[in-house]
Amino acid sequence: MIQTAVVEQLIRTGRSFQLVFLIASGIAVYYAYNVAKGGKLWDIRPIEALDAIGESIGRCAEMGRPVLVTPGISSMTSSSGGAQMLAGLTVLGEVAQQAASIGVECTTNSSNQQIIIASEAIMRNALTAAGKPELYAPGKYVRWFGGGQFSYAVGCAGQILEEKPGLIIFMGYFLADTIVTGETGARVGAIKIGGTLGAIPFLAMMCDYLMIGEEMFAASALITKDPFITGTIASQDWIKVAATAVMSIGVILYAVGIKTIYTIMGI
Amino acid sequence: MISQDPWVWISAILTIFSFTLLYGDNKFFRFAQYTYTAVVVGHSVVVGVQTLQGRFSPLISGQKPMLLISLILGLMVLFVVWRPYAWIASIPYAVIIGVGTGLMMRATLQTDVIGSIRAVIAETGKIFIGSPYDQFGYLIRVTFTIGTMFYFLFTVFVKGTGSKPVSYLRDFGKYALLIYLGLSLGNSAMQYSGLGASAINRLLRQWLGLGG
Amino acid sequence: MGATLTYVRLNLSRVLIIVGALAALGTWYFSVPMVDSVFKEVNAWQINISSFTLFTGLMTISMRYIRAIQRRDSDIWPFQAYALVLIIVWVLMGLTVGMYSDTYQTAYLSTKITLHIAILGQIIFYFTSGAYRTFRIRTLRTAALAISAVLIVALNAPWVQNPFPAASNFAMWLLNNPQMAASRTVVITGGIGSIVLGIRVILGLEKGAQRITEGE
Amino acid sequence: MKIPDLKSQYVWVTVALLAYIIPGVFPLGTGFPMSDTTMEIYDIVQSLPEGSICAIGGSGVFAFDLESSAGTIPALKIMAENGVRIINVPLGTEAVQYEKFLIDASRIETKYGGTHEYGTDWIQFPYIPGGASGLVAFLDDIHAASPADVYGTPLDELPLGRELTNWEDIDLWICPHWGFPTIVQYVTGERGITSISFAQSGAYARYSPYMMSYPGQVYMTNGFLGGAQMEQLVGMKGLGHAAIDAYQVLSLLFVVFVALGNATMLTAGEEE
Repeated sequence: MIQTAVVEQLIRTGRSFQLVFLIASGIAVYYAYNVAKGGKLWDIRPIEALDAIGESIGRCAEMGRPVLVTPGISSMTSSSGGAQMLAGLTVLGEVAQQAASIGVECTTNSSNQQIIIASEAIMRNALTAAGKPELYAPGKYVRWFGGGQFSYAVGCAGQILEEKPGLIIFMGYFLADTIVTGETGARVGAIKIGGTLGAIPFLAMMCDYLMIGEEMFAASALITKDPFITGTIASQDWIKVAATAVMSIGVILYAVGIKTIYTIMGI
Repeated sequence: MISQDPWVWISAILTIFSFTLLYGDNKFFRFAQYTYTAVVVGHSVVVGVQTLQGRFSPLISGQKPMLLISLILGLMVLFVVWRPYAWIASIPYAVIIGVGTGLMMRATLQTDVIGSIRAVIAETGKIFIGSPYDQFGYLIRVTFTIGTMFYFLFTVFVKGTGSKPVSYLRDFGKYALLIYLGLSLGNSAMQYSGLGASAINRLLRQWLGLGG
Repeated sequence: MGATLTYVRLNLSRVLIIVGALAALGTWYFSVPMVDSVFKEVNAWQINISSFTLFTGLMTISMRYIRAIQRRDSDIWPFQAYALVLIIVWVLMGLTVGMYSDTYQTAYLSTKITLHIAILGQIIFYFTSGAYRTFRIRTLRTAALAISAVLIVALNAPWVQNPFPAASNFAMWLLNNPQMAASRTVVITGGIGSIVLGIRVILGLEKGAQRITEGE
Repeated sequence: MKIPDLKSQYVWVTVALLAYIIPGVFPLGTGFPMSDTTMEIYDIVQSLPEGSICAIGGSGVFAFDLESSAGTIPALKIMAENGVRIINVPLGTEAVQYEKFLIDASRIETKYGGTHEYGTDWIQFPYIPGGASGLVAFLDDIHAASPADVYGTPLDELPLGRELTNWEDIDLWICPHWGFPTIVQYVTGERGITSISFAQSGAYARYSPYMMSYPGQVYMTNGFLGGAQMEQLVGMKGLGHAAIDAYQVLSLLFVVFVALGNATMLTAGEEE
């Protein structure tokens, strides 16, 4: 009894199940990473849009046109957009490095000023990793148009018209701004590849290749081509299978009047 | 009657310049584009200066000496534009990434994951009440949500046992997602159509004095 | 950079990420005053650092414009010169007359807000031409996408709703059920993806975060 | 016969002319159904006695909030006719400009030949920072939360300002912005003041559960349609009507262009 009271005092009400879920997820990721390190390779279903990135960078090299990677309009500390921005920035780094290694210029932009610093660091790092650190200069590859959704949209459209990229990757957090930027991309004949959570309908209309929802997070791991990091995608799947199972059992039990699972999840 | 107000004229000219993007790249659009950027940047600086004043005044008045750490960390990010010492900016940025990640994880887990799963379970109860129209709706909601989960499996049931039936579920999920995309997209047409009306009506009414 | 300095820097960055993330999580799950005060402090750091990032944005934009003006090798440098002057004039005006003065508000309304409304007004044009280009039924996939979009556009329209009042309810049913169900799965799986990405960041496995904090 | 692929510009010119410019100059007068909620809102606004005070406030982004202006402007006209006094309480930075715009656009001020005199019949407060906590502070003690109006004039120097003490002086709250839930929670939920939102269609879909939680106290209209309904009730044709006209044509053009795109593909043979 005393122990329960202490735990109740220690853990905030209504968040115990969430904590257990988080710890279990952490263990799953760490375990999958170690299994991958031990040599296990998983069969991963192909993500068409991810495969298209490599091919399209090659096409840009042939045409002599740059690549534009845009992570969109969120900040790093937003609870709804932060993760998508990070996934977009990971893709930016890999694309910039791959592009630089075959002589293609990669530029980027963002709406939130926080992201400028991250993008500058990523460009600096990617060019160094590609063996071309001398190409980097602050403000050369990263565009900022002030901190507003549509000043970003107009600025990004202007950037597309200016640079005429052969490939545009929309990877991060977006809203209706992608309609303006996507259409401008179509006008300069760019291949458009997109991945996001909330604004997928708009990207579906504007992009040639699409990563729907969570595919973007899988892509941010897969694009690194690091088998150990890729291993963490397996853990992502285990968590989803568990969530689906809990949801399905919860639904069946709830249908016959047993609300146990529903209640436990709210503890 | 056409407006006499110079600000209405500036507003109308900028609107038209902005709309020339529809025609293609041109100098008028460039003018509007750079005006937009400059005003937003200028406004951000005005707001930013006020914010900094408000935030660091307790340091200057000696009320909160701990703010010195924030000030130093803040000044460190400015090094990002100085190539040889740009790495200095990455230290304060680690704080942003760390706190941002923690905040994102706790909110996402509570609302997006656990909250949504609980909502699906609770809706099961409604399958058996209300009109057949509503009941069918709730049934669709629950089955579509669970079915679509299978689309997002990348490593399990890809090959071997269970892969065949799961591939059907994955296909089901794919089409459910496409229907969702189409419906959301189509529904937003109404709002954007109205916003088109508000932009063009400002020109017609305020500037040219036409229409109702 | 010396090896020792690099070592210290990398580990300092890693520690800051871990402390920041665990403090944000810790204060949410546990009721421990010490964790709360650690979070309060690092969160204040984060907010204050963020307010400085604005000035890095201003510096990079100025550097780019000044570089372009010096080179004058493209036809957009006059616009960049104009923008630079406008930024300075705007900041001086804002700091002199104050953000809520009538002058500032009229200027803001006639420029920023006007341009915002204008670009929002253009979305529907891009939307229609995008639909014209994209919704060509080549496969079952494009059929699902195109038919559902056209259906809801029509169901919401007065020319359908006036003769068939039930159309409005059917549109709501489609949005509340099939649409809502799949969008909720995107939220759930996207949420799980975000959490795993967060765990990768804490464990030092997310390449993007590594490039930002550990690069040269 | 091959149908040629249209350049986007042709699509846009057609949309601009048929959906916006022509109906903008010569309104089509598209019919639409009236909703019970809008009727109820109209009755509430109409029944406010002379001298009562209505707060207009919340937070949002100007360009998007224009959708809410369609319903708010007719409401302001009704209140002006009935001698209801108005205080604008902006909880977002752009809300200041937007609320001033609403007063201008409704032409209720004496400088436009209307009935309302600044300071006596209406007041514009400055931005009240702090989100929900800022709103609560304002409701509890108006003079403490905002001792002066947006122009820096002390409230005590304004006739209407002198009358304001706290939330008990407010008879109705209208939210013409995106952020309605904060208003519902603190204005209606905690203090029992009736609240109305001329909600944007996106916000209507998201926040409609709030309407069900407070029957008889919280009211919302749906997007431009709600605006058009309010306009019809006061006998004006504003942005709401223009938006309905535009959607009437645009939805038809949308269907036509998608069909045309498919016809182009089919007649082009083995294209792509």
